[in-house]
Amino acid sequence: MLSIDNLSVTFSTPQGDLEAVRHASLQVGRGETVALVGESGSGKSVTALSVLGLLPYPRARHPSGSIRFHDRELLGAGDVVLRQVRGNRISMIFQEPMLALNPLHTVLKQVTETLTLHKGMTPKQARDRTLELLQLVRMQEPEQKLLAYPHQLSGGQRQRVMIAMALANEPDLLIADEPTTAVDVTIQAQILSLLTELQQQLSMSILLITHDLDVVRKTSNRLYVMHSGTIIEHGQTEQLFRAPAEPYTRQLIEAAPSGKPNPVDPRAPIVLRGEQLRVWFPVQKGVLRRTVDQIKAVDDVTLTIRAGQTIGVVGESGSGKTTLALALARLVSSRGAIVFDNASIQGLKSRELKPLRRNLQIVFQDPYGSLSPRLSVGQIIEEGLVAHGIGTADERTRLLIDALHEVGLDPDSRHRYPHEFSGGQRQRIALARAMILKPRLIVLDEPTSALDRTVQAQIIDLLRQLQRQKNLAYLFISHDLKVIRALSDEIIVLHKGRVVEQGNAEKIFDRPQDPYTQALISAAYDLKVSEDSTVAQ
Amino acid sequence: MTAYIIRRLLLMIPTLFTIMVINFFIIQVAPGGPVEQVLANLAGIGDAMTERVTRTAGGEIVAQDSGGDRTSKYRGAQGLDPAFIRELEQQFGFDRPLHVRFVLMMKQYLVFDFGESYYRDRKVIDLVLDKMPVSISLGLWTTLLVYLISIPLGVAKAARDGTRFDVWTSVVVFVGYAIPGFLFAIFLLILFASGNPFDWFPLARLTSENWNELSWAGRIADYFWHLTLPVVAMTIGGFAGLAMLTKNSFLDQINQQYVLTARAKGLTERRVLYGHVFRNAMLIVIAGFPGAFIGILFTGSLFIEIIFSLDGLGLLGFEAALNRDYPVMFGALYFFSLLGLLMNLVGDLMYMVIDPRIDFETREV
Amino acid sequence: MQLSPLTARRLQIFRSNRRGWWSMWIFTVLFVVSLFAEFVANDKPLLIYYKQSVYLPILKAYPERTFGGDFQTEADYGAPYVTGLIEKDGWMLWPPIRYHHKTVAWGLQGPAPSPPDARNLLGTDDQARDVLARVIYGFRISVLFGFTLTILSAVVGVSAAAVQGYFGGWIDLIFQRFIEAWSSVPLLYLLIILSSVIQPNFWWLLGLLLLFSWMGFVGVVRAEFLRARNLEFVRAARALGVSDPTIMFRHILPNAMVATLTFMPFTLAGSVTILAGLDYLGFGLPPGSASLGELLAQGKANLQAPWLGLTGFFVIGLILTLLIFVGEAVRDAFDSRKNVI
Amino acid sequence: ESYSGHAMTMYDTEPAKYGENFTHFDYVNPNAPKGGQIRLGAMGTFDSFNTFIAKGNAASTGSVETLITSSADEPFTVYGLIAASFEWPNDRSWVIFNLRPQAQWHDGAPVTADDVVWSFDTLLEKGAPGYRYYYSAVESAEKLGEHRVRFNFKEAGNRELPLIMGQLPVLPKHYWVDRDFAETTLEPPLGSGPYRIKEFEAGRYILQERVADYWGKNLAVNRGMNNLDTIRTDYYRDTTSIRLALKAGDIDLRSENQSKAWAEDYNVEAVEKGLLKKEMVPHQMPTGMQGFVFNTRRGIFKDPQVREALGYAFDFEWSNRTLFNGQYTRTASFFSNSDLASSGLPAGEELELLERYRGRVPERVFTNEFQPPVTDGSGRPRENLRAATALLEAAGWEVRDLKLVNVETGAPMVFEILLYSPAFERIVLPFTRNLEQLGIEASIRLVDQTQYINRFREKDFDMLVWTWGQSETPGNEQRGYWGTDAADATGSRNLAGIKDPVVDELIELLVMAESREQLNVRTRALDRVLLWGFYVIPQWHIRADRVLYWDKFSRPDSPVRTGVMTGRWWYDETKATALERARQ
Ligand SMILES: Nc1ncnc2c1ncn2[C@@H]1O[C@H](COP(=O)(O)OP(=O)(O)OP(=O)(O)O)[C@@H](O)[C@H]1O
Ligand SMILES: Nc1ncnc2c1ncn2[C@@H]1O[C@H](COP(=O)(O)OP(=O)(O)OP(=O)(O)O)[C@@H](O)[C@H]1O
Ligand SMILES: [Mg+2]
Ligand SMILES: [Mg+2]
Repeated sequence: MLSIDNLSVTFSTPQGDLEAVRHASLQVGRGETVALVGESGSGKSVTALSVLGLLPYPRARHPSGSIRFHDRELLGAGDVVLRQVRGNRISMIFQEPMLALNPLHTVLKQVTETLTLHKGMTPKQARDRTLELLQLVRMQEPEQKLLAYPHQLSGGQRQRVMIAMALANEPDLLIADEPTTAVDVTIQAQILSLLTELQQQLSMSILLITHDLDVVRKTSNRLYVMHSGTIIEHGQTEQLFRAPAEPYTRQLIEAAPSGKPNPVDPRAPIVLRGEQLRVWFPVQKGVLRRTVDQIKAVDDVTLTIRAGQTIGVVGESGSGKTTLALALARLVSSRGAIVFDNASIQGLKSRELKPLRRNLQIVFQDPYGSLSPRLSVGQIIEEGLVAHGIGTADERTRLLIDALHEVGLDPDSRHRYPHEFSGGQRQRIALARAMILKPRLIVLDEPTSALDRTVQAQIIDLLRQLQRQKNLAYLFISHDLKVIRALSDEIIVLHKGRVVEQGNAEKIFDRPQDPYTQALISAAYDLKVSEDSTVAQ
Repeated sequence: MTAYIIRRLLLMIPTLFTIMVINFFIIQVAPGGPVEQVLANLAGIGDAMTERVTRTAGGEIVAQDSGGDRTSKYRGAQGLDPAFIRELEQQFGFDRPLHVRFVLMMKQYLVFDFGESYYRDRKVIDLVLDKMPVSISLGLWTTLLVYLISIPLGVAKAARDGTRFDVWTSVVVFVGYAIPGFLFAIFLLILFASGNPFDWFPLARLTSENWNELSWAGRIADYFWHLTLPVVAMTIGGFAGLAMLTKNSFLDQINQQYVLTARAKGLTERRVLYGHVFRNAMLIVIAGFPGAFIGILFTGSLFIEIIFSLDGLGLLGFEAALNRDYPVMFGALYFFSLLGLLMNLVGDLMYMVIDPRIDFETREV
Repeated sequence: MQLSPLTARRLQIFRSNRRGWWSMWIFTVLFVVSLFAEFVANDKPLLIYYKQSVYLPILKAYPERTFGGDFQTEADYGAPYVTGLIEKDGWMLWPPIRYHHKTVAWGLQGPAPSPPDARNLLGTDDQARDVLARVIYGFRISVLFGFTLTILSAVVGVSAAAVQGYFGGWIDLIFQRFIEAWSSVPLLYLLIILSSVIQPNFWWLLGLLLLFSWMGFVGVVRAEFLRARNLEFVRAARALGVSDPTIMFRHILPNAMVATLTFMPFTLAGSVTILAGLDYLGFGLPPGSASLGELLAQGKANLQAPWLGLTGFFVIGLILTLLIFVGEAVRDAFDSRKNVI
Repeated sequence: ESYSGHAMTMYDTEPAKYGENFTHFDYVNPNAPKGGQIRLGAMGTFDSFNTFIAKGNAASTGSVETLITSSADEPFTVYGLIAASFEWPNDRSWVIFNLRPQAQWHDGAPVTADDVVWSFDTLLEKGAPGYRYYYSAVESAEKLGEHRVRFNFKEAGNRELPLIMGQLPVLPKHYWVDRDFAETTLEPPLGSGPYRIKEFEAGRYILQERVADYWGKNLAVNRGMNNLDTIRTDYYRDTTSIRLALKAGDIDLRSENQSKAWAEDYNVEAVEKGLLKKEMVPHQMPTGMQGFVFNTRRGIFKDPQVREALGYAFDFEWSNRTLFNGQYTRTASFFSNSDLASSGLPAGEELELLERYRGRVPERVFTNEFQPPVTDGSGRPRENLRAATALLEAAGWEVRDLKLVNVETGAPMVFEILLYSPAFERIVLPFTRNLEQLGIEASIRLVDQTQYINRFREKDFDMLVWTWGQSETPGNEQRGYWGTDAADATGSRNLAGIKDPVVDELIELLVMAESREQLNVRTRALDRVLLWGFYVIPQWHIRADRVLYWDKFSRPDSPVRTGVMTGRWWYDETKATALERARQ
């Protein structure tokens, strides 16, 4: 149905041409799920975007190749042709849902737009269908979320809106670029089963781009492996998993978060303490913005982080993890006490906070949005050093280059702007920015969600190594329980803003007490959870 | 939010008061007042200032203060005695000390009593209301036209950034901007209203002589027929700024990720631009609308009013300022300041309507 | 000097916008030429060689007696009598245009304003002064005035707007009210007061207008700040411990610069018009000064002499167009998504 | 001894031109056809019809009549309009007007002595302040009978006063009793004149129509006058627009006051074809003195030699050629364009009179004819500047370091020319360039009118441009113009600060003149003394009205002293149709 032949994509940059994709060929048949995996920055997203002609032309060009969909050439096709295909017959789930939603449109408006456009539904019908879709993607309180703006949603919620939008029209082909990075395992499982179900019903084809090989193994029929712009191997999924021909593929399959968390001295000084933290968001209505309700994003959370310790925070999407992280870093206003280094930082002015910031860093869940669009990557990473007056210009450049090396990026790319990177690369930029300051505590909000296993392992090693050397403390938020397990010695399980379980990681992983935790953990190890075994309430 | 609005409304009182105080004292400090103006009128140089604006009256023969009318042997020439000047001062209330006058004025204004013009027996309110139709006509149609043309133009320019179309429309709007409005107005008059080959439009005023006899449709047609030239003259310079602002705002947004999403939905380019980019890009443009409208309404049209012999607020305010007609000046100031303050509030609320992320609170974190 | 790669990239983008690039050069050349207006258009020769000595009349005033004339006041080199005296015993080197902006073209054949001819390439105005010379001087004074006013008011206005928009709350509330009150100050009356005390000159007018013109920037820039302060990267910068001023000017401002950059050329052209307006009312530069505004006013007063209005219109249009093209190129250069193609 | 009659002149020795039973003035066409319309353009706006008070922008209309009317071919001779005849004593200490019984208001009520007395009292009490000064010499108005009214004067011998009283606007008392005279009004007030307002819109236009049963239509003074059926006045805000309206045919007539526009702005087809007539209509009204006025209170201008020297720097011929399209005449008298102006050398009675002051007036009064310096108009008046330098040197000034300084004090000669109208900039700037050649630094100061009035009243200026208007019968106002007392009075018109006993004496003689001849002689003598005092640099004047009108009106061929005088024009059907056809 979709056939990509000999596709090449080149970006012209001031440093010269950059060949993002080289002579890639790929086929997706009717009703088939095809996975595209590969290293971060290997050209997966670019390939996907080429299909719909969404690359930033004329800066991107195709020196060669053709993309045929139902025997129609899409590459270089006119707007009219593309428009009929886009959103209707081919839908796309973008990798970074945070920025992919129009910030000024409500969820309802974004989803119904496709419905009214391609299906000709009345507003009423479209609304009902939207609600239905939101339920399908397991949105909590879908009614309420209909009128929410993207900035009022959690990362996973936005991603699900994106999925709902893509599924709305029951397309022939769904291109899903990392569709479940921001959702927790239970929901991930449900969404994947939803996709499979739809696929069978509608004989929809799926081009799945992901770094999560478990997902690949469980859902896809065939598999393509990409490495620095070329497709190095492809075949039936099982076959490839069993007998990968290329060393890179093997490396990819074998890589897994491993190792143990660093041992912690129980008497190590407390770095950060949050007591009875509470963040409530008002639900407002109308022009006058009357407050009609409160969303309790974080509700009475108490936690303590010691030097050298890693605390993992898990919980379903929308449970308040990000909000908790932001509250601890004094980036949303909260109630309750926050004590950093034995000093209360709640209520300090931003000027008073400034010296503390050096030691309290955060990596945002949405790396793209957190990078200033008009600064070069070098400037962005260096900024913390400048702000705290660390080092001379030359020293800073050295530190910068080191930091880029450490996260596996080419130091020469530091003069480029954030939008010229791949999703995983941006995530690593955000990581580098926090780590370059060598703070005492880093709050990491899904720092590895967009990274393939090899890079992920590399990053985890790096984190662990730094922790050992500098006695760093981490607050680590992730949906990927394997990563959590590999890093953290203590875990907090959040549900609807409240802590449901808290304690030693090993213990919780082995013997979860709370039913919610149990469900979460079992889902992590078995993707085909049945629906009824999800989060018991 | 309600709290914010109430706060804003309450703050209007001191603001308005400050405005009045500042103006009152500055204007009183300025040399020359209504007394001198009356004397200037008697000396026959009363409209010297209007002449400065129109720049055309200026004959080389200076007005004679005795006997402009040749048959009358008017002898005002003896000079005006101090008693008369005292009398004038009394008439204008200048025999009272400054602060007393100010308090008196503010007291009246509190109950929206603006008093009467010094030189005409008209209530200030009536004068202002009288001039409203002209000003609103000019202001409304000009603003509408400017916005309705500039914004789509700006959008089109953004969508075709760097193309031929972009360049030539740029040149056209800049030329329009660079043409001084008053020269253009005269040019229009010469070309389209003064007996030349294209004598298509009337020379002056807002309605025809036979207005009262016209049918409704006829009146509407007549009204727009009269409005065409002044409105064209007023709009010509207005496109450039707005079109460029629109274009640049759009360019700023057009590469955002959400635009890709919108495209991926299969929307037409038009819908992408108007349905998605528009609201994001238009914050500053739309938010500036109330201010722009007030500007055009009250000040922007002075020259146009003069050249097309229209009686509007621009002229009223200007003449009052020049003739030191303090009641009209302060009344107009009070009225328009109040309107301006309200418009500012509306503008700020518009921000929030356009972009729900916006609020006006302190960022304590 | 070593340019950072980013600056180099911006410069390259700027250059690749041919229109902007050329506009910048044309404008620069015009401006530099006008800076040396005295050497381009003057009623004094650049150099006189008279009786084996060299004189530089532009730099030093010589009485007519020096050349054997009868006045002890400065020689009027354009007078046939003086020219005759000097050329008997030497020679003169004239600037390309033999008129200063104040020079009265005494020898005009017809009535003033006279149409363009070989002596007065753009004709004369209604005081029999050479329009071209006045344009050159007027360009200088208008552009200097415009630039200073625009840049200063942009700096003040954007800073004020940034503070209000960024901090919000009471700062915004009070500052806004201050602006509301301040903007109501009657400029006309201030001018009347001023001109009753002194003869307003360039600097006085600049200062006075600056007191008010900065407010033009506040509205839109504030709106952009109000919006941008909620964006994720601002939060990220704050998390890094970046100080508020840096966030405002390094992170938000580049993203809130659309309006500023767009308005700059217009503000500049606008200040030329403001100056014109003041000249109009007689509160502008001292009578006799060369300004483009005065030229426009003359255009209006002398419709039968279209070369006056047309020249004014053309010059202002030229300034505006050049500056806007430059502005577009600058915008491109700062647009992170633009690339050299 | 007292006089009575149908007409009154300034001097009883001077007979009126038209006898008791004249049928019409010579300068009208007694058989002019009635009808047609004229459309006029007015500058500005109006919001009131009450022209008699200071408030409001009043539109004046032809519906208010006076007791008398003057003929246009005599210097100030008046004939009765509402009044049938007048009586006055030899010393002119009072005057009686006998009203015409048939005079009536538009509502049919008769015009009575009550109306006259009421008008006088009301104007004094509530009218514009000017009336109080105008009538300050009048003791009272007195009703002697239903149609007989008398004005008593405070002083005797003021020959002009009875005539001035005849110009009193007569207002209907019965109409005004229940209205406030001190308020502006947009209700067209009741009048008695040949026209009344038919239609108007405030600030936009006024349409006047001829009153069909006008009571005075058969009076001799009205024969051949007021011929047009309707007069429409449209108000414009801008002179350019008026000029355009004229060219477009929206208005029929305009008097141009700007030489540039006159010369250049009307080069249109209609003028070439003669459809739009462009005429200089000469008049014989005194044009007064317009000039650069020296403030002799200022140190630098104390010396007449300095003042004379500066006069050489003003190149009128060049200005006239280059700036005024040659339309103006140099003024060489304070009373130019009349018999009052001096010329040649004094002779006869005039010389006799002046002889009395020999030694107290400049000798040149007797030996030279006053002529302002003349140039060839080519610009750069070297000869004149040389003469000026010589004068300045004689007066104790010399050039040091390129600047003219006082030999004794070393102070440079610097002064300011005060202007309120930018229109004069173009005239004054070239003048300052010539002054520069003399080493004098003269600058222009443009201020707004209220400030101008202040500085003018306080005499706080170095030099300004001023016009002293003159009538054909100069009188007491001359005291205010040139008298010693006025020199120190705030707000007076003695701007130059003249304090010369000779001038004072001559003024008194002039005021007391017994006959027109005497008046002429004394005025000329005064003229000479003033001229040779160099108090002003005389500027220019024009002796014609510059009018443009569409060729559909006719007027009698004979010129009148007052110039255009549209009252005697009539609408010419044949011309109008021809015009209509030509314009198609
Ligand atoms: N607009 C652009 N300009 C220049 N280079 C770009 C641009 N977009 C992507 N690239 C480069 O193209 C390469 C491929 O990017 P792509 O987004 O396809 O990676 P990816 O395989 O999706 O990686 P990830 O898993 O990290 O998302 C990357 O090296 C990236 O730096
Ligand atoms: N600015 C806001 N206004 C209103 N509601 C908000 C806002 N930010 C977050 N919320 C709500 O608070 C809840 C918690 O959000 P949060 O981002 O902390 O979740 P999360 O645990 O990080 O989820 P995810 O794993 O999907 O990122 C969500 O229901 C979200 O809708
Ligand atoms: Mg990607
Ligand atoms: Mg989150």
